[in-house]
Amino acid sequence: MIKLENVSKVFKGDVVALREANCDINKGEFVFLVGPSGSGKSTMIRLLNKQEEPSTGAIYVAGKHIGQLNSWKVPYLRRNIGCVFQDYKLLSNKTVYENVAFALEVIGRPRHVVKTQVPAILELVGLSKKHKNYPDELSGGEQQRVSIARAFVNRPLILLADEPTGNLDPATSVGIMRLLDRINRTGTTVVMATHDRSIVDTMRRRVIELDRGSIIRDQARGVYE
Amino acid sequence: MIKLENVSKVFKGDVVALREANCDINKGEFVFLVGPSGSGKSTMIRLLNKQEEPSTGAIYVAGKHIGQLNSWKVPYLRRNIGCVFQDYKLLSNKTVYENVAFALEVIGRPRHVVKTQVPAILELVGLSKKHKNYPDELSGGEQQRVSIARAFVNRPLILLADEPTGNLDPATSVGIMRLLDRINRTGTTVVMATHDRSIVDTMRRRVIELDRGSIIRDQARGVYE
Amino acid sequence: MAINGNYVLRETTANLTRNITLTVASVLTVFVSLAILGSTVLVRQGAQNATRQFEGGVEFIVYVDADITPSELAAVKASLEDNPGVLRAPYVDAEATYKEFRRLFKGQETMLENVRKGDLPTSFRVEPKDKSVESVQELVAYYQKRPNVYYVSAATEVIREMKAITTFFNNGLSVFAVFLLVASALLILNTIRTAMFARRREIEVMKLVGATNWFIRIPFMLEGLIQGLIGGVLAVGFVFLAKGWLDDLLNRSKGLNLLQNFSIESSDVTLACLVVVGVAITLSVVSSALATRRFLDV
Amino acid sequence: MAINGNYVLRETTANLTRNITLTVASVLTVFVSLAILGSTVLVRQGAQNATRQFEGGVEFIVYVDADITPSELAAVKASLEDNPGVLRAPYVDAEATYKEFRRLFKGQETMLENVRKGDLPTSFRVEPKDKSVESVQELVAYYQKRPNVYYVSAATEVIREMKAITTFFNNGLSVFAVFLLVASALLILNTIRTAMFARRREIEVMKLVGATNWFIRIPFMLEGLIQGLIGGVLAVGFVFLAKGWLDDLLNRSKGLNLLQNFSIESSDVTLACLVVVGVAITLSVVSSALATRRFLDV
Ligand SMILES: Nc1ncnc2c1ncn2[C@@H]1O[C@H](COP(=O)(O)OP(=O)(O)OP(=O)(O)O)[C@@H](O)[C@H]1O
Ligand SMILES: Nc1ncnc2c1ncn2[C@@H]1O[C@H](COP(=O)(O)OP(=O)(O)OP(=O)(O)O)[C@@H](O)[C@H]1O
Ligand SMILES: [Mg+2]
Ligand SMILES: [Mg+2]
Repeated sequence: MIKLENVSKVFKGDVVALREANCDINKGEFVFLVGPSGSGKSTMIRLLNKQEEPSTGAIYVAGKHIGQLNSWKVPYLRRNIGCVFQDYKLLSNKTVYENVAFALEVIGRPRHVVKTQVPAILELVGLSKKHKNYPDELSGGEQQRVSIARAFVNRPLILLADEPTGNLDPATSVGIMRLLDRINRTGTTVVMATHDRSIVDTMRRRVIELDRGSIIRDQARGVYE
Repeated sequence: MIKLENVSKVFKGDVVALREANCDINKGEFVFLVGPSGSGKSTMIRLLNKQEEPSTGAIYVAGKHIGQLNSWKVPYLRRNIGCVFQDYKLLSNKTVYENVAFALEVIGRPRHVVKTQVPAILELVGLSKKHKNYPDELSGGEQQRVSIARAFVNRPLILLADEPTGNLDPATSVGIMRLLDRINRTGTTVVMATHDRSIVDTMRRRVIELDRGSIIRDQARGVYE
Repeated sequence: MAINGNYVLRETTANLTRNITLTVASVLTVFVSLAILGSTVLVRQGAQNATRQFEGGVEFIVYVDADITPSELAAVKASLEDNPGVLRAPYVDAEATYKEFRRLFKGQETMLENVRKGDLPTSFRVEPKDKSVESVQELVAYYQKRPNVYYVSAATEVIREMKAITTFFNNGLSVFAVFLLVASALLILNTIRTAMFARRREIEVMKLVGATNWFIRIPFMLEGLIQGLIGGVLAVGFVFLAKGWLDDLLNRSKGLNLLQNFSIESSDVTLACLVVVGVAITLSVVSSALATRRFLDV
Repeated sequence: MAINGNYVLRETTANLTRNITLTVASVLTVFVSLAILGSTVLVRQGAQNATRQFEGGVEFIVYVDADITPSELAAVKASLEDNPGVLRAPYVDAEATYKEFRRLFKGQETMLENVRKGDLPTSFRVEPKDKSVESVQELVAYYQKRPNVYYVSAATEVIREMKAITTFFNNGLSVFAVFLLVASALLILNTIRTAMFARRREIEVMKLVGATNWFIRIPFMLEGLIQGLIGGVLAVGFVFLAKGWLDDLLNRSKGLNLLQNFSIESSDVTLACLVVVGVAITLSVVSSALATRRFLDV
């Protein structure tokens, strides 16, 4: 499903965010990306989404070399990839409902689909009561859950989640992890960057550990450290 | 130093973010605010900073009833309160150095003070190498550390920190907690909202637990739960 | 990808009302610049109507008798063509003369009914080599006395001055119009860029959830087009107002040499309106297209 | 709170250059509106100069002999005041006449040197009750023949038309100027609001780290003032250009009745410039002050 071949990402000022990364993620896998702050987790996720271009190397997503994709095809690639951003990226002038519905409208889903899907997913993340609120009227954790709802509402093939529990208390985190697990069981490939040791240790899924841009561990049923 | 008397905060739509809160925090104390997502931690911090007004009740900071403060005095109040925001609130068009320096320029500190203080504090949070980067060129954890540096650079009387370790890996979190501890030892009152069980359990400081807006526990050398 | 009409409508309205001062400022500037442009066209047309007979280098007109014979006409023609002082002297035949007569007396039905094509004297439009007042006067006096010449009409001092004045006002107005058109283009460009800038996070998110560029662009382009059109329609209204004022002024100044031939016809108003609307549309489409090219590369 | 000059300079420059299209559009619109305003002032002054003698209801002027005796003068005065057809007839004495003469012939030194105060005929400016052409002509003819009357000068048809035309152009230009001033004010307002809007997060953060409102506001207000001033200075330049063009036009149209008295003096240019600069400053200060009132309540 996802394949990195010798992928490096060097930012200006010679910051090597990713160094010669190689990995192969199959359809339906659940992968944790771990590593200290600044080790390149978000960079790797942004590369999969074509938010950034790799400096060298090739990335294949769903069998396509995304570096060679025509620019007008990029939107169609992204429709298959749901993404929970580390900084949420909610639209401050849209309500919770509209933020989630937006992801469906943008890809041209008919209105009746929007009307049934959105409330269902909001129920799932526990925000039914807040559907009329604007993002800045939500707590940090609530915003994070809206972001998860939006990423998953159009049932993507791949779900990328960048620290989806960073601002959640342990109990809510467990709830979100159950949700991601359920999503994964429906066949969606999940890649999740996280710092939360207890989650990684409990779930026992594949763990890829980064350190200063290099993959230093790729373990099938791994723990945080 | 900080005193809440029957403070409630009701948002539109009858969302009670804080309900009849009473507490008294002395100079030099270190207080953890804990509670599930949406329980009112950020709201309490925003009230202390006069970012929000309480619906009822009185708040005293440094002996002053801040609800009765003249609006032109508010800036001077805020100069005594450093704040690490849950969403960092960095200026995207300023570099790391400028973001931190800004907090000093705004309050009219002379240039030589800026030139010595800023590098020192950046060294402290481990970002000396990134001082020329812009916020969107930083990882989530690095941005959080810039926010901490800015909050503390002018040595405020009070430091409010809203989940300062939410996006940090365990090792970096420990480093940040040591820093906050050191800041606290210099006499600064620290109020920190967090979800990180291990940090609260290790530090054993005063813990105020919120649940759906009410203070349900106020324990001198408490644990997370 | 199907673009939802409802979505486009909603977004465009939101854009237009979000920053109402900027929208109003843009529309106003577009309006004023197009109004000035329209006025310029009107003044230019009016002046052209007044001085059409004396266009180019034509300095005087030799009218020949209506009942002139072909050979007599040939003699006059030869005398003009052989004159070393004459540069060009094209002949305006009965057909063309009658056409111009109809134009000048449009609306005055009795006049039109009673005059037939043959009744009107045909003429030569003479462009002399030397256009100084003295040499023109000499030529005029000479042809005045030639046989079969009915009347010689010279471009008077007044017409020359009128040309100078209208040129002056035309230039002045054109300068204003050009500056204002640039300002308008910049403003429409800018309103849209500001709208896009204000929504750059939204655009970024749209792109990240898989929106195509056109999906994002269309509401913004429509916004620009609507601004341009509102400004244009207002300017068209102004052109009609201006036509009214000018007619009024012309009525009040009957007997004043300077303006006696100055007239604005409805075809001129139509021309002015077409120019205004054409510029409005071009302006807004081009500005919008330019403006929406940015902010789209995420 | 001490405001750091360096900081203010840096921020203002950043604001002005951040959104360069909007800055250019604002400056252009301010420039064009002020240029039109300036031109309006010039045309108005020129027309006033040309028709000053016939201001108010004055329809004709009775010049009396220069060597008139006081008793003869009193007789003329009485005949005017007793005439039921005359509404008012103020006397312009030697002093005032000489002043006006000096005004009209400014620059023509030989003229000024050779004429002394006593040489000029003094006059009565007569405003008749009935201003119809016939009754005025009757009065003119009557006084023309009175003893000690040197000459009677009547407001001609040309002057009336001239007033009509200048009024027309004045109105047209004023309409444009007003629309454009509104657009300019909106634009300056808007440029600043856009600048503040674009930086609303920055402003919020500034407030949260303890910046005072004035600290935040001053760079933005300066931005508006600078835009207004640049527009104003350009417009002043244009006023001088326009003065040049008008002089040129007047030279070329010597002998044309309509414009012979039309003159623009340097005091008129000064007036136009003062108006332009005054409006520029008022406009930008008021707009900036209004614009910066928002976004400041965090
Ligand atoms: N646009 C950029 N320009 C320059 N450097 C960048 C840019 N984006 C990221 N970096 C750097 O690349 C490194 C990796 O960043 P990345 O965001 O991938 O870290 P991360 O593993 O997600 O960290 P965190 O856990 O703190 O979010 C960091 O040192 C960061 O400063
Ligand atoms: N401006 C607002 N308008 C309406 N409701 C609000 C507003 N701000 C906060 N709330 C609501 O108040 C409640 C408390 O929010 P708060 O941000 O204090 O929670 P929190 O304890 O910080 O949560 P988290 O750990 O997720 O950050 C939440 O339910 C939130 O939706
Ligand atoms: Mg990250
Ligand atoms: Mg919070």
